[in-house]
Amino acid sequence: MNFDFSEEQQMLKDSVARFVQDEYDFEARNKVVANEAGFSAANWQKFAELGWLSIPFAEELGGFGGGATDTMAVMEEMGKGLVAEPFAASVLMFGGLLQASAQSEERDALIAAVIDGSVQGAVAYAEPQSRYELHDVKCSAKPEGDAYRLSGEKSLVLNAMSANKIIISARVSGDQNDEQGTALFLIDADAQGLSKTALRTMDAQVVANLKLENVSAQAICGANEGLAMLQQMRQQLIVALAAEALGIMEKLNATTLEYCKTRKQFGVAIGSFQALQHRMVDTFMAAEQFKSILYRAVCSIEQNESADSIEINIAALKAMLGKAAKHIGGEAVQLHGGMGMTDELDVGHYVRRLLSINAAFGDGDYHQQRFAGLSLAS
Amino acid sequence: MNFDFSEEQQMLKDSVARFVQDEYDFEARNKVVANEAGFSAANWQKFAELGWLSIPFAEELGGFGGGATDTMAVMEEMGKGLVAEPFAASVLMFGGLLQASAQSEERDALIAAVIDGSVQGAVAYAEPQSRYELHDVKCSAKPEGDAYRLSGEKSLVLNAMSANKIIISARVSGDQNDEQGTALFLIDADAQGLSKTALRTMDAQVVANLKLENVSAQAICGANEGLAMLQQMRQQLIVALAAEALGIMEKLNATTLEYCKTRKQFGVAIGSFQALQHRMVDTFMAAEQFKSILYRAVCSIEQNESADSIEINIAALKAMLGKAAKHIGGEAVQLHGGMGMTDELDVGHYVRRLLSINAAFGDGDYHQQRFAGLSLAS
Amino acid sequence: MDINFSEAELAFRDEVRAFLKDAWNEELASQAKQPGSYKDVQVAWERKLNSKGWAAPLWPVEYGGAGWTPAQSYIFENERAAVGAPDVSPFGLKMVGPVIYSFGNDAQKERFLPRILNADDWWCQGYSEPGAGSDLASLKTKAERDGDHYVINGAKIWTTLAQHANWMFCLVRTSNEGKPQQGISFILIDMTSPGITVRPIVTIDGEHHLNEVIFEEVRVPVENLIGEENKGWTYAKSLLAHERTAIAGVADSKRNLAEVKKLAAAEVNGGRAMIEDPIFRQRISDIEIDLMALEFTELRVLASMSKGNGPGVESSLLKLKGTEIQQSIQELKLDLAGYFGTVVQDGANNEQVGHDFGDVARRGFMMSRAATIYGGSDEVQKNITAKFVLGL
Amino acid sequence: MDINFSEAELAFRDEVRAFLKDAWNEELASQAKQPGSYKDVQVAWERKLNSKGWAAPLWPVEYGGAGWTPAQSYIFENERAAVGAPDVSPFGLKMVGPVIYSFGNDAQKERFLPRILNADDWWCQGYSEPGAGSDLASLKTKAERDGDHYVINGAKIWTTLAQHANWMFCLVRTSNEGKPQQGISFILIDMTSPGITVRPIVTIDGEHHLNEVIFEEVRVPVENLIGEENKGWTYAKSLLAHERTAIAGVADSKRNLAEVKKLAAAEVNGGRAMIEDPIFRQRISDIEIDLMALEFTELRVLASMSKGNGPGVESSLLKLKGTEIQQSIQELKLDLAGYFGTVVQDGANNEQVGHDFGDVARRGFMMSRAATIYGGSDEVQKNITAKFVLGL
Repeated sequence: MNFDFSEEQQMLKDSVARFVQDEYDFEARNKVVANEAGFSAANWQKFAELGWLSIPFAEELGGFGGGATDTMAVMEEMGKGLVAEPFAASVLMFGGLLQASAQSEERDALIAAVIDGSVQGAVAYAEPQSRYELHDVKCSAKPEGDAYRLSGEKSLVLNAMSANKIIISARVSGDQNDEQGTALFLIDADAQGLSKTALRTMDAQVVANLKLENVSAQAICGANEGLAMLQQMRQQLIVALAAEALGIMEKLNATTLEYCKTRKQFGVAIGSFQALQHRMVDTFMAAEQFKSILYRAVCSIEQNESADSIEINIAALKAMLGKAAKHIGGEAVQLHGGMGMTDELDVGHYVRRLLSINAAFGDGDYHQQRFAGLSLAS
Repeated sequence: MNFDFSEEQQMLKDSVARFVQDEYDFEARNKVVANEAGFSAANWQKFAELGWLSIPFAEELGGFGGGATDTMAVMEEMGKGLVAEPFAASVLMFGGLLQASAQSEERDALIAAVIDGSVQGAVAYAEPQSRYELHDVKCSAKPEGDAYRLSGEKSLVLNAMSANKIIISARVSGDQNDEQGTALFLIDADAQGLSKTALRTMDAQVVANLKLENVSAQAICGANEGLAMLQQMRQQLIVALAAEALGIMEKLNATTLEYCKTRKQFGVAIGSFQALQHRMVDTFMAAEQFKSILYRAVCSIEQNESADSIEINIAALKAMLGKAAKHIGGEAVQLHGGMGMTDELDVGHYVRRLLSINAAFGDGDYHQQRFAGLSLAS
Repeated sequence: MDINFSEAELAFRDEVRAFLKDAWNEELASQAKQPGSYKDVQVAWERKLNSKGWAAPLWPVEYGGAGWTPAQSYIFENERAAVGAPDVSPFGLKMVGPVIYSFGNDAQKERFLPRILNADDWWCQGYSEPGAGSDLASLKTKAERDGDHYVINGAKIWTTLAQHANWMFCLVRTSNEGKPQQGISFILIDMTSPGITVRPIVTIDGEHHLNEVIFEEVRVPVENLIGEENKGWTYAKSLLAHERTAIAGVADSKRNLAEVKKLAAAEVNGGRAMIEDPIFRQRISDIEIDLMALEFTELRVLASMSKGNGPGVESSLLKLKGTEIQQSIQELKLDLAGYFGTVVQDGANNEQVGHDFGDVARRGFMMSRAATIYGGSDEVQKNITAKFVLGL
Repeated sequence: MDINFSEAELAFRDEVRAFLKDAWNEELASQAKQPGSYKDVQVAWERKLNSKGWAAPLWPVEYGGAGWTPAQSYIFENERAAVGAPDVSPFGLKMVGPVIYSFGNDAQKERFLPRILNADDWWCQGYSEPGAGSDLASLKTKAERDGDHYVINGAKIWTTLAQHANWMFCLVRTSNEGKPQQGISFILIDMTSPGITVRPIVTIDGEHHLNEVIFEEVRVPVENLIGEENKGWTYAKSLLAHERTAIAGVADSKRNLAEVKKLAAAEVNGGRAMIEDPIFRQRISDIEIDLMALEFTELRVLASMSKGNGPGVESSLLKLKGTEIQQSIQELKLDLAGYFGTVVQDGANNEQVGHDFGDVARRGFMMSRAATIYGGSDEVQKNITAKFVLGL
C-alpha cells in the first residue's frame, strides 16, 4: 500500500511545476489569457515538446501511456498555476474520445496531430436546455450515404474557437431525454453550416455556442454508444478537474495562511486571532479530505474496480468538490478582506476557476444525488 | 405594531417565573420528577389555584380565555424551569381537544374538572408504526349502540399513567394511511380491556404504551373529523412547545455564557478565547432568530391569518426548532466540557428536554419538508 | 402582540404604492437594465423621491425629512423592494447628510443639504486606507493646516463609485497625540481639487465599482471642516447608530428569493424542474425560514424603536444574518444558472448566450461576497456582539 | 499509487477472519447485548486475543507484540469492526502498557505486562482533575515522599470505569518548581489501597461510566514510580504518539453507518421508507462521503508510517473528523428512532417499548457528545493544529 508517484510520474509533475514557477507567474498568466484565443500558442508548442500532450494516449499511438494517476499529477500542478492552455479540452476530452472510438488510419493520424500540437480539438455535448444531463440531446443527425448531416445547437463549447476538429453529440433516434439513440460525430471546425459565437467565461476561458445547419459529419461510434462514451469521458475529466481543483485549493489555503501571518490589524497579525485560526484549520482539513477522496477515486480507476464502484467514487468526489470549493474559496476571499474582492489579487482568479470547475459536468448537488442513488441502492 | 405582552399576560408570565424561582430550582425539580408520577400532585393543585390550568379555556367555560400569546408567555417560563408537571399534555392537548369537540354537559363538566385540577387527561395519537403521521392509524373503532369499541395499540402516551380520561384516535373506516376515516374517542383510564405499560423518557416524563381490546368509548367528533382536530391540536402544541424550547435555549445560552466567563483554563477565563466568543454569538443569534419565528407563528394565529399561512409559519417554526435545539444544545454541552457530560449539572437535563421537544409532533426535518411542500407550491 | 398596521399606516401604504407606480415607471425600470446606466437612473429616481419629499424621510423635518415612524419606513422599504426600485445611494442621503445636520454649521447645512436631497452632488466616502482594513482608527492620511486651508496627503481605498463623485466626506489625521481615535477630523473634499487621483479597482465580478483615491498636496478650505478639529471619530461613529434596520436587506432578499423560486420552476434538469429537486428545495427552504425569522427580528427592532427605546440586543443580528442570507440567495441563483453562471456576457445578448440570468447571477454572487467584508466585517461584528451584547 | 493488499496481507486477512469467526462467536456476541455485561465480555474477548498473541499487536515483539505492519493493523481493525467485535479496553493495552515497556524498570515490566496482556488487571487513568479540564499541566494531586512510600492527596475526575479497576496509572505532582509540567510524576496506584474513594458520576445518557477518585493519605510504594521523579509529563506525552490511527474510528463508523442505512430502509413514515426521504438521504450521503474520504486519509497516514516516516500533517484530521462523523451517525440514528429515541428502556423489553433501537440510539447519541471533549477537546485539537501544522 502506498500513495507515492512513480519516478516517471514525479518527473512529469515536477516539469509542470517548474514551468509554472519559471514561466507562468500571475503576471505572465494574465498576459496569456488576454490573447484572443485565451491561451498562448507558443506555450502549446512547448507542451507538445515536453511530451505533455501525449500523456493519455497509448504507447502504440505514440503516447506516454499514462493513466489516471499521471493525469492527476499534471493537473494538480496546472491548477496551482491556473494554466489556461486547453489541456483538458483538447487532449483529455477530444483526445480521450478519439482514443475510445473505433480504430482507423484517420483516427490514428489525428491523435498523432494532437500529440505534436498541430491539431486542437473540442467536444460539444451541452445544449441550451440540457443543464447537466448528457443524454438530454436535441441536436439531430441524419444519415446521408456514409456520412451524416447535423442540425441543432451546442452550448459553451470549450476551445471551440481554436479547435480544428470538433466532436459533437447528436441524436440518431428517440426523443430529447432518451438514454438511447445518441452518437458522437466528428466535424471540421470550418465546416459549412456551422456558426460560432465566442464568449468568455469568468475563469478566462474562450468558449463558443455552436449553431449547426446540415453540417457534414463522420460518426465515430455506433448509434447507441454515444452516451456511454460521454459518461466514460466525464469520469476521466472529473478526476482531472478535481486534481486541478486540489492544486487550486492548496494554493488558496497557502496564500490565505501567508496573508494572515503577515497582515496586521489592531496591532497584531490577524493570524493570531483564534477564531481565524480555527477557520483555517477547517479549510486545511477540507483540502486534505478532498485530496483523500481524489486518491480514492484515482485508485478505484487504477485498480479496475467494478463500474459501479468507480461511479460511486466519482460521484462522491464531485459532490465533495462542490462543498470544498465553496468553503475554501469563500474563506479565502473573506479572510483577505477588501483585498480579496479585487481583481488585482490572484485570489479571485483562483476562486472563479474553482466555481467554474464546480459547474463542469454537474455541480456538487447534482453529483451528491447521483451518489445517493448509487450508494443507497447497493 | 408591538411585541409587548398585555398587563394580564405579563402578570401570568411573572407568576410562573416566580414559582420557578422560589419553588422549582434544579434540586427541587429533581425531587419532583423522582416521584412515580413524574411530577408533584401538590404542585398541580397549586397550578389550579393560581389559575394556570384555566388558561386556554373560554371564559364561558370557566376559563381564562387565553390565546396563543398567553400560552407562549407561560410555556417560555416553564421551559426555563424545566417544569415537569403535565401542563401541555393535560391542559393544552386533552383540554384543547375537549374544547374543540361538540358541546355537551359532560364535556363542560369535564373541562371544569380539568380547570380545578381534579381530573387529568391524556391524548393518544401515535402508534408503534405511525412515526410522525397523524393519519397513520391502525387502531379500530367499531360502533356498538351509541358507543364504540376500540382495539389496537397506542405509543408513548404522555401522562397516560396519571390521567383519569384519555382521548384516543381510532379508525372508523378506511385503511391505515387514509386521511379520511379517523375519529377521536374518550375512554376512562381504568376502562376494561385497556392495559398500560409505563415508561420513562429521557426528559423524565412518564409515558405509557396502551393496548386496547374492545374498550368502551364515546366519540367526541364526527367520523371524518379526527384528523383535522389533531392537526389543529398539533398547531397549538407546536407553538406551546416552541415557547418552552425558547425558554430552554435562553437558559442554556445564559448558563453557558456564565460558565465561560468564570471557568478558567490555561490561566484565563475561557470566555476570553475568540473562537468561543464567536460560537457564543452564533448561539445567541440562533435563539433570537428562533424567538422571531415563534413570534411570527403566534402573530399569524392571533391575527387569524389564512389556514395555509398559519400552517407555513408553524412548519417553519418547528423546522427551525430542530436546528436551533441541536445547535444550542450541542454547544452548551461542548463548551461545558466534561462537566457538560454529567447528569449532576442541569445542562444535560435541558438538552434532553430540547431533544424530546424536537421529536414531538415531528422533528425538524419532517416539518422542513412540510414547509417546502406548502411554500413552494404557493 | 400586534403586527397589524393601523388605518393610517394602511393609508400610507396605498400612498406609497401609488407613488411607486408613477415614479418607478416602465421607462425608468427598463433604463435600469442597460449597462452603464446606474448613475443616471439613481439621480432621476432620487429626484423623484425628493419632489415627493421622501428622499431622506428619516432626516429631521426641519432639514427636509418626512417625519416617518419606523413602521412607515418598514412599509416603504417593503413596497419599494417589491417593485424592484433601488435603494437610494447611501453616501449623501444616509451618511454625510446626517453628519452635516448634526454637527455642521449653518453655512454648511445651507450649502450642502438641499443639494444632497436633490442628488445634485454625488458623494463618496473616504474612510478606509490601504493596509488598514477594519481598523479605521489607525488611519494615516494627513491634513495639515496652512492658513485658511488644510493640505492633505495620503490615500483612501475601497472608495465606492468615486469615479462618479464630485464630493468626498473624509476622515483625516490632524493630530498624532493621544489615542489613535483622538487625532481624527471629518472634512469635506471637492473631488475636482488639484492633486486628487482616482485609480480604478476592478473587483472579482470584473466590474469597476471601487477606487483608490490618492491625495497629493490637496488644498481644502478650512470652512469644509465639520465640527471641531480632532473630533471626527465621534461624528463618524454617530453615523453607525443611523439606519440600523435597512442593513438587514430583508425586503430586497424577499424579492430576490421569490425570483429564485420562479426561476427554479422554469429551469429543468433531466425533465424535472429544479424546484422539484430535493436538495435545491431544501436549500431554498433553509434560507426562506431564516429570512421569515429575520423579518420578525427586524420588526422587533422597529417596534422597540417605535416606543422610543433603543434598538435592543437583537439588532446585532441584522447585518450578520442579513448578509448571510443575501449571500445564500446569490449562491442559489448562481447554482441554478448551471454552466451559464460561468459566462461573462459582456455585450452579448441573451439569445447569443442561450440563457437569461447567468451573467447577472455570476456578478451578483461575486459582489455579494463583499457584504460580509465592508461596513464592518463579520469577524468585527462578532467581536462587537461578544463584547457589548454578551459582555465577554 | 497502490492500495492493493499484497498476497501476504490477503492471507493475513483470511487468518483474521477465521479467528474472528471462532473467537467472536454467537455466545459472546449475544452476551454482549445483556446490560451490565461489559466488563465480563471485554475480559473474555481480550483473553481470546491474548491466546492468539493479538492482545497488543503493536507492542514490541519482545514484550508480547505481534510485529504487525500498519497495513495489518488496518486489516484487523476493519475485520473486527465488520463483525461487531469490540475494541480492547485501552487503559491497559494501549496506554499504560507502552509507558511501562518504554520507561519502566525490569521488575515493573515483569510484574505488569503479562497481566495487562491477559486482562488480569483492569486499569484506569488518573489524569484530569476537578476544575482542570484540558489544561492537564495545572494538576494539583500531590505525592509526598515518606520513606519507601509516596503519600497521595487530591482527586481525579472523569475516570472511566474506575469502579471496575484494580489499578490506576496516575499523574501526580511531586514538585512545584519550574514550569507546571516539570513537577509531575507518573505512578501506578493499587486501587484497593486504603484512603481511596470512588464516587460515581452519572452521565447524560443516565449511565455510570465515569467517576471521581479521591485520595486521602493514600500510601503508594516508591517501587510503583515509573522512570524518574518529575518526568511524568514526558512519559504521558509520548503516549499521544501511539495509536494515531485508531482514533479516527473509521472501521466502527463504517459499520454504524451501514446499520443506519439498514434501519432507514425498514423505518417507514407515511408509507415511505426513511431511506427514500430526501433530507435523510442527503444527511446519510453527506456523512458517507466524508467517511469515504477519511478512510483514505487514514490510509495515507498508514502508508506514510509504513515507510517509517512520521504520520504526516493529515493525521491531525483523524480525531477531529473522526469524532465529527461518529457524532453525525449517532444523530442520524437518534432522529431515525423518532419518538422512540426519547425512551429510557431500563429493563423493559423491545416488545413492551414497541421499538428495537430507540434506547441504544439515545444512549449512543448522548455518549457520543463526549468524543469531542475527552482526549483533547476539539478546541484544543484545533489550537494544536493551527500551531504545529499551520505554523500560526
